[in-house]
Amino acid sequence: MTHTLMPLMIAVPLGGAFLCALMGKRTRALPDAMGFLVTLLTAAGAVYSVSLVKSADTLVYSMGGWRAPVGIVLSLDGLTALMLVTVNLVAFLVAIYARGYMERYTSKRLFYGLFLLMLAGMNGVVLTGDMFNLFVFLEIASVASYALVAFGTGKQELEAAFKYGVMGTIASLFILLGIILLYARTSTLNMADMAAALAGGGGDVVPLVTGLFLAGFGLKAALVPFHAWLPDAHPSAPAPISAMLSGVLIKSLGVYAMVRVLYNVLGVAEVSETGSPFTPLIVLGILSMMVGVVLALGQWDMKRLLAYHSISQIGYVILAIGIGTPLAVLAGLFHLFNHSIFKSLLFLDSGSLEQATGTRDLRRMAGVGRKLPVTSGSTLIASMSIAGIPPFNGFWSKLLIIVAAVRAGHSWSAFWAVLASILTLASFTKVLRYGFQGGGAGKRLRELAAVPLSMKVALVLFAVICIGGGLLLLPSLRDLFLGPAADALAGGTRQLGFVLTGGAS
Amino acid sequence: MTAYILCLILFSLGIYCAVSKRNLIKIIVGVAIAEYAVNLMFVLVGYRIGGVPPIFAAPGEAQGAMVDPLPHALVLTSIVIGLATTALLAAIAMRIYRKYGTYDVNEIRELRG
Amino acid sequence: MADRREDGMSLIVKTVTRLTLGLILLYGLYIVLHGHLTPGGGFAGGVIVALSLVHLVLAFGGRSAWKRISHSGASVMEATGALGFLALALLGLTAGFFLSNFLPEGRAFALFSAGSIPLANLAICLKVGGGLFAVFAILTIFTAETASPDGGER
Amino acid sequence: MIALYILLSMMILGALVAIEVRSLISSVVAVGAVGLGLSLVFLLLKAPDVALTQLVVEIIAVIILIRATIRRQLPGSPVSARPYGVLLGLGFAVLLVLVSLPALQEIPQLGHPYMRVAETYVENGLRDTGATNVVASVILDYRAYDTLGEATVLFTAVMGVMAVLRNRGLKGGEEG
Repeated sequence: MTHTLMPLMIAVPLGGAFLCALMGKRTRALPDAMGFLVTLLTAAGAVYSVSLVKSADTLVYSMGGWRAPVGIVLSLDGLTALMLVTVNLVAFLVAIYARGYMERYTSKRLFYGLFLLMLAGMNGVVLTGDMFNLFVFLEIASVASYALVAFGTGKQELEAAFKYGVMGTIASLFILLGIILLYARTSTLNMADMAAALAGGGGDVVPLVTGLFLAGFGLKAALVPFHAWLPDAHPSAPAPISAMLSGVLIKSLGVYAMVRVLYNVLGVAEVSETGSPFTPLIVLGILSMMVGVVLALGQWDMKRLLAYHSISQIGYVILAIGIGTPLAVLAGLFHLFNHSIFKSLLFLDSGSLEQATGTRDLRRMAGVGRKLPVTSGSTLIASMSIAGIPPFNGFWSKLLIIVAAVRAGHSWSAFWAVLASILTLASFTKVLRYGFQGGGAGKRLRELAAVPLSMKVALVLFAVICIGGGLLLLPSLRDLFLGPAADALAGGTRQLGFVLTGGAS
Repeated sequence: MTAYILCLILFSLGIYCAVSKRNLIKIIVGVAIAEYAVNLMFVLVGYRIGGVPPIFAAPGEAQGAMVDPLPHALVLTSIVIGLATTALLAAIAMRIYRKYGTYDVNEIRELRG
Repeated sequence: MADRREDGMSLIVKTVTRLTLGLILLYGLYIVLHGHLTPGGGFAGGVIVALSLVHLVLAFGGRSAWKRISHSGASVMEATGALGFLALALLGLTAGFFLSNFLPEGRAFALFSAGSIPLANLAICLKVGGGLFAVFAILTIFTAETASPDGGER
Repeated sequence: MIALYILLSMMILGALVAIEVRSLISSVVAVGAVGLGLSLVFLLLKAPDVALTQLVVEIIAVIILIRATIRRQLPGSPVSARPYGVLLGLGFAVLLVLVSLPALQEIPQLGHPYMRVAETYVENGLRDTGATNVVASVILDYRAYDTLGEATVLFTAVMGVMAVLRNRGLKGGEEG
C-alpha cells in the first residue's frame, strides 16, 4: 500500500522554506503566513497518517519508482506515525507562539526558513527506510539547529552554537562511520535488506557498529556521557527553538533513530514478554536520569534548569525502552510523547516570562503570578505534569514506567525512577515558589510587558494537551496511537520486511 | 587491511585535534580532517583491484569490470555536507572573534563573565 | 582614483583575471552540461562557477566589485535553483512517483539524453553556485565592515 | 597499491603538521594539502567524479577558512593544549583502532567489494536512465532523494551563515 502523503510531508516544508528565502524580503507578512500554513498542513498530514496506519498497518513509498534495495523507500508504520504526530503537533503550536515572540528578533524570513528546514529534516529522518538517507536528513535538521541556536548573535549564543556544532558534527561522523561498516558488510543501504542480511549473525561488525551508533545517536539525544552541549545550547537559543530542540529534535534525531536502528535493523535488542533487557540502554537511561536531575537542583537560571531536566526525562524514555517488555516499551513511547508536550510548554513559558520580566533568573522573577495569569497557569500545569502529579499526563507515563520496571523484575531501576521523580518534584516546587508566589526577595518589578495573544493561544493549547494526555491510555485510543508504535518495535528485524515485499509495482 | 587502518588513524587524528585544541580554527581544521578520513573510508570500501572508473565505454571499446559506483555517489553527498558544516562553523567562529577578539577557547570562557 | 587602485590586487592580476574569468566559467558550465556523460555534474560544476565569481571579487577587491554582483542576487539565484530542483521532483509525480525521471531516456552518449538528469544538473549548478558565492560575499561584507582602511580592528 | 599507501602516509603527515603547527595560516594550508592528497587518492581508486568534486570543494573550503584567519592580529595558537583533551584524544585513537581490528578483518578485503545492490546499477544503469556516467545515474535517478536532501543541507548552511553574520540580531540590539 502506498500513499503520496509521505513524500509531501517532506516536500511541503522544503517548498515553504525555499519560498520563504526567495520572497521573504519583499513581502513582510509571508514568513509568518508560510510558517503557520506549512506547519498546519504537516500537522494535519501527521494526524491523517495515524488513520492510514490503522487501516493499512504499514505503508511504503519508493522514491522515483525504484523498488526497495535499488532505490530509496519511505516506510510508515506505527512508530513513524507516533513520531510524525509528536514532531508536527509541537511544531505547529511553536509556530503560533513564534509569531509573537520573534518580533524582538530581526529578519523573520531567515528564522522561518531555518525552522521549516529543521522540520523537513526531522520528518525526513522519521519517515526514511534507508540508512544513508537517515544520515543526510539528520544532517539537515542538525545544521538548521546549529544556526538557530546562534540566531540571537549574542555572546553566549555564538559560543554555545559553536560547541553544539562541533559535537554534533563529530556525532554525525560516528554515525556515518557505522553506516560505512554496515555497507561494507551487507553491501546494501536499505534498512529491511540490511536487517535480512544481518539476520544470520553480524559477526564482529555488529558490536562495533552498535558502539558507534550508541555514541553518535547518544550525543544527538544528549544522554549523559555526551550531554555537555545541551545545558549551553538550549538556554541560549530563542524560546521557540529551545522548545523545538528539547521537545522534538533530541527525540526524533536521537531516541527514535537509535531505537529504530537497534531494534529493527541490527537486531541487537528485542522486545519479548520474558523481558530481555538491553543493558547499555538501561545503564545510559539511569545515568542520564540521575545526573540530569541532580545537576538541575542547583540551577537558578530557569532555562538551564529546564535543559538539565530534559536530559533526565530522556533518561526515563531510554530506560523504559531498554527494559524490553511490551508494557515498558509502550510506557517509554508514551513518556516520549508527554515529555515533548510539557517540556515545550515549560520552555515557551520561560520565553514569555523572560520577555515580560526581562530576566531568566528565578530569584529576580518574584511575584509574577498575579500579573501574568496565562503564563503562570500554564507553568503550574506543566510543572505538575513533569513532576508526575496525578491527573496530568506526566503522572500516567511515569507510573506506567515504574510499574513496567517492577513487573519486569528490574526493581533497582524502578527505585532510581522514583527517586528521580521526587527530585524533579523538589526542583519544580522551587520554580513555582520563587517564580510565582514571590517567595524570593525580588524588588518591585517595573510595569510588566503584556504577553502577545498568539503566545497565549499556544500556551493554552499546550496546557490542554497536558491535562488531556492521560486519555491516550484508554483502550480505544491506545490501540489507535500508542499500540501500533510499541508493536513496531516488537516486530524486531522482521518489522521492516514489508518494504521488500510491498512497494511500487 | 592496512589502508583501512591508516584511514582510521587519520580519523582519530582529526577527532584528537577537534577535541584537544583550544583554538577555534584548529577545531574546525580537526573536524575537516576527520571528514576527509570518513569520505576516504567510504571510497576504499568500494574499490576493486584492476577496476575501471564507473563510466560506460563507447560502444566500440572494451568494457572492464567497474569499481563500485554506489560509494562514489554517497561520498559526493558527504563531501558537500562537510563543506556546509565547515562554512557554518567558520562563520560562527568569525562572529565569535568579532565579539571576544580572540579565537582561544579559554580566553573566551574567562571573558564570558 | 587612488582608492580604486589600492583596492583589490595588483594590475597584473586584474588583467589576467579579465582573460581567465571567461574560461573558468565556460569550463564550469561544460562540467555541468556533460554531467551525465563524463565525470563531474551539478555539484562540481556549480562550485567551479562559484569559484569564477569568487576569483573576480578577490582580484578586483570587495568594495569596487560590489556594484556588479550583490549577495542578494546570489541568494535569489540559489533559491530559484532549489525551487527548480523541487519542481522537477514534483513533476516526477506525473510519471508515477516523487522524483521519478519523467522525460524519455534518449540515445546513449548524446548530449540531450538521460531524461531529466541534465535539467537536475542545471538546477543544482544554479543552487550550488549561487549559494557558495552568497556565503563568500557575506564573509567579505563581514570582514570589510570590521577591517577599517588602516587594517586595524574597528 | 604502493602509491596508495605512500599517499595515505603523506596525508597523515600533513594532518599532523596541520594539527601541531603554531600559526593558523599554515595550519589551514596544511589542511589544503591533505585535501589535495585525498583528491589524488580518489583518482588512484578510480573515482574521477569524487576526485573532481573533492578538489574544487576543498579549494572553496580553504578560501573560507583563510578568510576567517587573515587580516587579524592572531597570536600563534598556544602550544599547551587542554590536558584533559589530549588524554581523551589519544585514548580514543588507540581504542578505536584496537576495537575495530576484528571488524575490519570481517568486511571484504581492499579490492574485492561485494557490490550486491550496485550490480543492478552497473548492469541496467544505461538502459534505465540513459546516462553513461553510472555515478550520475545513481545520484540523479536511482537515489535522487539523497541529492535533494544534500542540496537542502547546503541551502540550510547558506541560510545559517546569513542568519549568523547578519549585522544586528535583536531589534535595537548593538551592532556587530
